[in-house]
Amino acid sequence: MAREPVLAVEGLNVSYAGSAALNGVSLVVQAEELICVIGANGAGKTSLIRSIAGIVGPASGRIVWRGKDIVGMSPWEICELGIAQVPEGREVFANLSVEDNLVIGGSLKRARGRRDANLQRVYELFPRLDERRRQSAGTLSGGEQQMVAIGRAMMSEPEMIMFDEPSIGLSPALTTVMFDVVKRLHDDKITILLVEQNVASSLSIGNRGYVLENGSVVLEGSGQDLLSNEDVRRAYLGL
Amino acid sequence: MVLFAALALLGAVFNSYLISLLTIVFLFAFIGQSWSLMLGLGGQLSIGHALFVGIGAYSVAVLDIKYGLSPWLGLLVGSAIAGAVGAALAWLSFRFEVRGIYFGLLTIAAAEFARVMFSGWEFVGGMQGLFFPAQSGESSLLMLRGGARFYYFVALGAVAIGVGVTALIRKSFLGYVWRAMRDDEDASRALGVRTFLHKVLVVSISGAWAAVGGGLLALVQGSIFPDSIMGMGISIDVLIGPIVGGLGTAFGPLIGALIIIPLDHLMSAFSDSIGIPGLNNVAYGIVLIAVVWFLPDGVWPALIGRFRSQKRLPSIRSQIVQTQEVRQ
Amino acid sequence: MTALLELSHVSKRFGGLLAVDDVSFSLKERSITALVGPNGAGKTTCFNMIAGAFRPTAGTIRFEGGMISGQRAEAICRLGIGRTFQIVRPMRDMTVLENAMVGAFSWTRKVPEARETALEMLETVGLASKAHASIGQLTLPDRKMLETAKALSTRPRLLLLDEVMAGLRPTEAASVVRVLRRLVERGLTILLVEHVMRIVMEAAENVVVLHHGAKIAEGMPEYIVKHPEVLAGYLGDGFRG
Amino acid sequence: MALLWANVVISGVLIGLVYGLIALGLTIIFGVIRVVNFAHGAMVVFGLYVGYCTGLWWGMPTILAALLAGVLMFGVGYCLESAVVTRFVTRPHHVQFILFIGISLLFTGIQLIWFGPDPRPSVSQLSFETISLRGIRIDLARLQAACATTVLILALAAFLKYSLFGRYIRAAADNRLGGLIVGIPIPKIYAITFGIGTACAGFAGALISPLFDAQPYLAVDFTLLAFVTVIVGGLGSFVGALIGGLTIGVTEAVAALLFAPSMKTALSYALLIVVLILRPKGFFGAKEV
Amino acid sequence: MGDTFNKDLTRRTVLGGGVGLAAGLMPWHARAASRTVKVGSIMPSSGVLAFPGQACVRGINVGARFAKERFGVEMEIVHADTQSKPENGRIAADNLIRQGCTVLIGAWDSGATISALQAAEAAKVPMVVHIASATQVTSQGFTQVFRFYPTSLTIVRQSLLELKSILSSVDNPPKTAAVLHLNNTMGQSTAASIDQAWKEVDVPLKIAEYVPYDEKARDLSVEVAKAKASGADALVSVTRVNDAIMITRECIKQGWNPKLIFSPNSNGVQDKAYYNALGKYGDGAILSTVWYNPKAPDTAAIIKSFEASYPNEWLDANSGCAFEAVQIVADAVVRANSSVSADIHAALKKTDMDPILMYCGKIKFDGSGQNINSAVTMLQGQGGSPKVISPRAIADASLQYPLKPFEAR
Repeated sequence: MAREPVLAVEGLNVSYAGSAALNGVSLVVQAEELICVIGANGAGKTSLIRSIAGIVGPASGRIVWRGKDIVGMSPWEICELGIAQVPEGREVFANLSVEDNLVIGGSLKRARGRRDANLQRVYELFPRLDERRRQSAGTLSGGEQQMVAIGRAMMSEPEMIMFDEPSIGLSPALTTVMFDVVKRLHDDKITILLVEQNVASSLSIGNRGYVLENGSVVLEGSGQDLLSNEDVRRAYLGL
Repeated sequence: MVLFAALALLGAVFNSYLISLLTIVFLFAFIGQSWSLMLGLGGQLSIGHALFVGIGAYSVAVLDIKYGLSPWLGLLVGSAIAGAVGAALAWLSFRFEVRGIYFGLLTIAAAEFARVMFSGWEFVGGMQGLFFPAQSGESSLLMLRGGARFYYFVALGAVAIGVGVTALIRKSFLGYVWRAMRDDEDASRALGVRTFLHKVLVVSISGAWAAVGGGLLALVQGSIFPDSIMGMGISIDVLIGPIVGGLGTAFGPLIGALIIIPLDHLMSAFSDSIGIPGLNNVAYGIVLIAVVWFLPDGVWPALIGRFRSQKRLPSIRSQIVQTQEVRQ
Repeated sequence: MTALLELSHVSKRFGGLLAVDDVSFSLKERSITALVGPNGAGKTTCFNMIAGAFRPTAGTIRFEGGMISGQRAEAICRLGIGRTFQIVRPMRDMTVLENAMVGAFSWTRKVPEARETALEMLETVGLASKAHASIGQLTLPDRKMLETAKALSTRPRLLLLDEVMAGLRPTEAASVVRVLRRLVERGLTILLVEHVMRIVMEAAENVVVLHHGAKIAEGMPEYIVKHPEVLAGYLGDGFRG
Repeated sequence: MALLWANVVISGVLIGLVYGLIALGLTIIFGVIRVVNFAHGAMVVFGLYVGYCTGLWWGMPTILAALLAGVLMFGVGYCLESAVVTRFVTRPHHVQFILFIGISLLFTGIQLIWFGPDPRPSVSQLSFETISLRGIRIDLARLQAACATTVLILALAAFLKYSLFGRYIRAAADNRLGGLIVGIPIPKIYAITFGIGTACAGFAGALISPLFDAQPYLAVDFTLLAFVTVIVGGLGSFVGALIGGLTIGVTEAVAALLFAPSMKTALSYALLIVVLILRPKGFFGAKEV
Repeated sequence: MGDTFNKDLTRRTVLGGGVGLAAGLMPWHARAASRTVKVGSIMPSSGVLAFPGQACVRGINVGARFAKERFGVEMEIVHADTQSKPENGRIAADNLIRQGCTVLIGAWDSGATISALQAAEAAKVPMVVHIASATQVTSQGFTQVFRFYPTSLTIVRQSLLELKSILSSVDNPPKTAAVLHLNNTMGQSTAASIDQAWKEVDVPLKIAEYVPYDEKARDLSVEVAKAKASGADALVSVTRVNDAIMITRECIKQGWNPKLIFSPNSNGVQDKAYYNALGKYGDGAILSTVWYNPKAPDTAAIIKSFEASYPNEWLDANSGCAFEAVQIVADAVVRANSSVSADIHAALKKTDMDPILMYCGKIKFDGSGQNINSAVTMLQGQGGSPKVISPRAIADASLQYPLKPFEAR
C-alpha cells in the first residue's frame, strides 16, 4: 500500500479565542487510503477537518496537499483542489431543495461540466434522495440529511472526502448504512479521512488510524492494531 | 473628577460660544449615557431613543408653558412617563420574544409613531411647537432658568451625575447581572438571573434617564417641535457619541460627544467658509466610518488601553466565521 | 434517603425527532449520579429539561417533591439547581471573578458578599489564582472549572455538570473528582453528564445509560461496563472482545 | 364613491409594488449578509437623480433610465461591499448601524454638493399621463413602475431559483458555514448580493423619478419606508417584501381616505408595531430568500 | 448643476472654526467700533432645510454687495450653518458673536431662530429675523429681535382679503373650496390661520373640506382624490415646492380642473423648480407670498446682479427677504454711524425706511420687534414664470381666470 502521501499535516496548531484546540498535530494520508481519526468530544477532530478545509486559520503548522502548502488558501480554492467534506451536523441548506443542495455541491469548476451525470450517480446511490429531490432539505430526517451531505460532497468529484462523525445521532441500522457508504466510496478509489467516535465501526473499515486526545495525536497505527489496543479500550470504557 | 473640576473652572472663563457648544455636548453626552447603559450594559439596542427624549422635552415644556410649573416637576413627570413607556415597550417586546435588531427596529417605529401623533396633537402645539418665554437673565435653580453659563453648569452637573451613576451601576449587582445578561442571556438565566425583569428594568431606567436629558434640551433650545425633538435625527445623534467614545463605559459617552459634536461644528464651519455646504456631511460620514473601522471599541477604551470585546459571546460557528474573516 | 430529583416518564420531541424517550430515574441526596451515552443519545436534552431550558413534551420532573418541569431556567436556578454548559459560555467581557459573582447574585444583592462567595468557589475548583484574569487567558479545562464555579456560586443543592471533565488529562480529571467528592460531603448532590466512561467509573455511584433517547441501563459503574447492551450501543457492535 | 375607492386602492397597489421593490433590495441584503443597510434610502435617491439627469440630458425614457440606474447602483453596491461592508459582516448591529449612517451621510453630502438642495423634478412627460378605464384613471408612471417592478421581481426570482449565482446566494443565506464547506466563494457572493440589493433601490428610484423630485435629504425617509415595508413582510423574506410593500401601499392609501391623510404614516408605524409584536419576524419567516 | 460652486466667495470671511475653538479659550470682549460692520448670517445651509437656507445665503451675499453701493456700508458677512437643527441656532449665534459680529440675520426656521435669539439676548446683539413666521418669535419677550417677516396670521389675513377682491372681480366665481395643506410647522399654522381669518374676512367661498397631509408624504394621489371627491371647484393649497408639483400632477392625472388654485403663504408658483417640473401646466395657479416689488426702482438692477452671481437660480421670496434684511441692517448702521451692537439696536428700533426690494409699506418695528407694515403679493404663473397680479399698484400682469383646463393646454 506504499503510495505517495496526498495530504500531510505537519505540526498544526489551532486555537479559538486564546485557547488551544489543536496542539502540534501531524498526520499523513496516502492516496486511496481510508484514515480514521478517533477521539472524544473536544479532542480537536472538527478543528482538524476545518483547518484542512481552510475554514479555520491555523496559528502555525503546514497542511500540504500534493506537495503544496494550502494554509492560507480560501475554502473555495481548497474545494477546487478536490477536497470535499461531510461536516458534523451535516450543514445542509435547509430551505433549499434536495436537488439544489446537490447542484450547488456539483458547481465547482472541476466538476461543473459533468453535473447531470454526477447527479444521476448520487441518486443511484441514494434512491431516497431521488424520491425527495423537490423537498426542502430541512424537512428530511437526520439520516436523509446525511445522505444529502454525502451526495453534495460527491458531486464535486473529490479526490478526498473528509467525514466528520457521520454516525452521530443516527440509529444503529442507519449507522451501519453510513459506514457501508463510506466503504463503497473508498472502494471507488476516493481517499477518505474519517473522524469518528464510533471506534469499532470506523477502525474496522479503516486502513490506519490516529487517536486524538486534547488536541494532540497520542496513538497511531493500523485499524486492527488500534482496535485491539488496550489503551484505546481503556480510553473509551475505563476498563 | 479632575476632568469635571477642570470643566467647571473653565466654565467660568470660556466664552459664550464654547459655553453653548459644550452645553449641547454635555446634554447629548448625558442622553448618550442612558443609551449606552441600555446597550452597553443591558444589551438592548435602541434606535429610537428620540421617543424618550421627546417625552421628557414635552413634559417639561407643557408643565412649564401651560401651567407655569417648575421644570423640576416636568423632569420628574417626564422621566416617570418615559420610564413607564419604556417598560411597556420592553414588556411587550420581550414577552413576545422580539429581540436584538428587531427590538431596535421596534424602537424606531415607536418613536416615529409618537412623532406623528405629537405633530397632530393640538394641545401640545402640534407641528407649530411650544415656545418658552425669553430668559429674563435672572438665574433660578428652582425654575431652572438662567443664562448660557447657568445651563452649562446644569448640563455639566447632569453629565457628572451620569458618569457617577454609570460607574455605580457598573459596580453594583445590577452592573454584573446586566453585563452577564448582555453577554449571554441563556447562560445568565441558568445562573438565576431574571433576564426578563432586568431587560424591562434597563429599558425603563434608560428611558427615564433620556427623558431628563430631553427636558433639559428643551429648556436650552427654548422651543420644541415634534420633528426636531422626536425625529430620527435625535436618535442618531444620541447613539453616535457612545459608540465613538466607548460603549458601556462611564466616560465613553462624554468623550465621544466631546469629540464628535465639536468636530461636526468645525467641519460645518469649514465647509460654510469655503461655500460648499454638504462637504461637512461628507467629512462627517467619513469620520464615522473611520471610527468604527479603526476603533472598534471606541476611543475611551483605546485611550486607557483596556481592550475588551463588546461583542456578544459568539457561537462556535461565528467564531469560525470570524477566524475566517481575519484571514481574508 | 429520599430522592432529591425525580424524572418520571419524561420525553422530548423536536419536530420528527424523539430526542428523549420515556426516561425515568431519580437522584439520591448527597450522591453523584452519571448520565452517560454516546453522542446524540439525549443526555444534554435531558439535562436541559431539568435545568428548564426546554419544556418536556411529556412526563414530570420533581425537585424536592415540587414540580419543576416547565418552569423557567432562572426560576429553577433559584430553587437550588445549578448547571454548567457543555460548550462553555463565559461572559467574555467580565473577569473570572466577575463571572463567578453573577451566580451569587441569584441570592444576594450585596457585592462584597457575592465576591466572597465567588472567591470561595473559585478556590474550591482551583481557579483562585486566576480570579482577576480575563476569559481569554483561560485554558479549556480552566473554563470548564469556571463554569462549575459559576454554578456553585448560586449555592445549589443539586449541581448539574455537563461534560466538565471532557478533555482533561487523567490527573486533572482525578483532581476534579476529588473536588466533586468534597462537594458531596458538604451536602451537594451532583448529576454528571459524561461521555467518557473512564471518568464516570471513578466518580459516580450510580450510572444511567441513555441510547437513542431511551434509558437502556442503570446501576453501579462496575455493572454498567459489563452490560452487553451498553457495550454494543456505546462502542459499536464490533467491540465485544 | 365606489369609483373613488377603486382608484385609491389601485393607486395603492401600484405604488405598493414599487415600495416592495425598494424593500426587496434591503431584504436580500439582510437575508444573505445579515447586515441592516441603513444607507438604503441614499441608494434610492441616487436612482432618482439618475432618472432626473438622464431625462434632462438625453431625454432618456424612464424605463431605460431605471435599467441604467440599476446597473450603476449594482456597481456601487458591489464595490461598497467588497471594500467596506465586508469588514463589518461579523460586527455587532449597532456598529453596522453607525457604518451605514456614515455611508448614508457621505452619499447625501455628495448629492448635496453635486446637485444642491433644490428639488430636481423629472422633465419626463410621463409624469402627467394617465389612462382611463371606465372611470378608473390609472397613472401611467405608476403603472409603468409597477409593471417594470413586477418584471424585475420575476426576473430576480428566476435568477435566484435557477442560476448558479442565484443558488449560491440562496445557499449562503441559508447556511454560511455550509456554503464554505461546499466551496461557495462567499465574499464574491456577498458583494454580488449587496450589488443586487442596491441595484433594486436604484432601479426603483429611477422608476419613480417622474413621481418624486430628487432631493438629497430624502434618504432617511426612503430608508424608513423600506424598513417599515420589510418588517411588516418579514426581514429577509423575498415574498414578504412584496406583501409588505402592497400592505403599506394599500394601507396608506385607504387610511388617507378614511382618516386624516396626515396620519397615514402613523398608521403604517402602528401596523408595524403590531406586526413586530405579534410576529417578530414579520408575516414571513426570516430565513427564506 | 454646479450652482453651489458658483458662490460669491469674495465677501466671505474664510474663518474656519478651528480658529474659533482656539480663540474660544479666551474670554470675549466687546470690540471697539470700526468702520466696517461684521454681520453674522445664520442659515440652515445644510440639512433638510438646505433648499430655502441656501436661497437665503444667496440673498445675503447679493444684499451685502448692494448695501455697499447704496449705503456705503462695508459689510463683512460671516456665515454660519445650523444644519437645520434648532439646538445649533444658539451655538451658531454665539460663534458669530465671538467672531465679532455685532448684528445677526437669520435663521429661517422658528426653532433655530428662538435658539439663536437666546444668545443674541444674552450678548445684547440685535438680530434681524428675515424669515420665521411663528407668532412666538416676537411674543416671548425678546428685546433684540427685529422681524421683517409677517406672522402667518397676518399673511393669511392679507391673502384672504386679496382673494376676496379677486373673487368679487370675476364672473362665475367658484362656490366651494377644498383646503389641502401640508402638516408641517408652516402648513399647520397657515391652516389654523385660514380657519380663523376666513370668517373674519368673510371670503365668499365655502370650505368643503380640510385635507392635511404629512410632510413626508410620498404620494398625494389619495389626498387629491379626496379633495376632488369633496365636489369643490376651487383648490386652496398650502405647500412647499415638491408637494405643489405633486398636487398639480395629481390634478392633471385625475382630471380635476378646479376653476381656481390658490396657495396662501406657500411655495410653488414662485419657484423655478415648479416650472421646470410642470412646464405649461404650471400656469394659472395663484399664490400669495412676501415678494419683491417688480416696479421698485432698483429691482431690475438687483435681479441683474443676482443673476450675474447665480445664473441658475431665481431671486425668490427667501433670497428677497434675506436681501431686504441686509438693507435694514445697513440702514441702521448708517443712521447709528457705529458698528457697536447697542447703537445698531437703537437705530433698528427707530427704523423707518422704504423697502428697497420687497413689496411692503414703510419698514417699521413695533415694541415687540415686529415689522408693522408688512404686505403680501399675489402671484400667478403666466408663461412659465410668476407674475404679480395684485396689488394693482405693482402688478405686472393681470389676472387670468378661470384656470384653463389642464387637458386643453
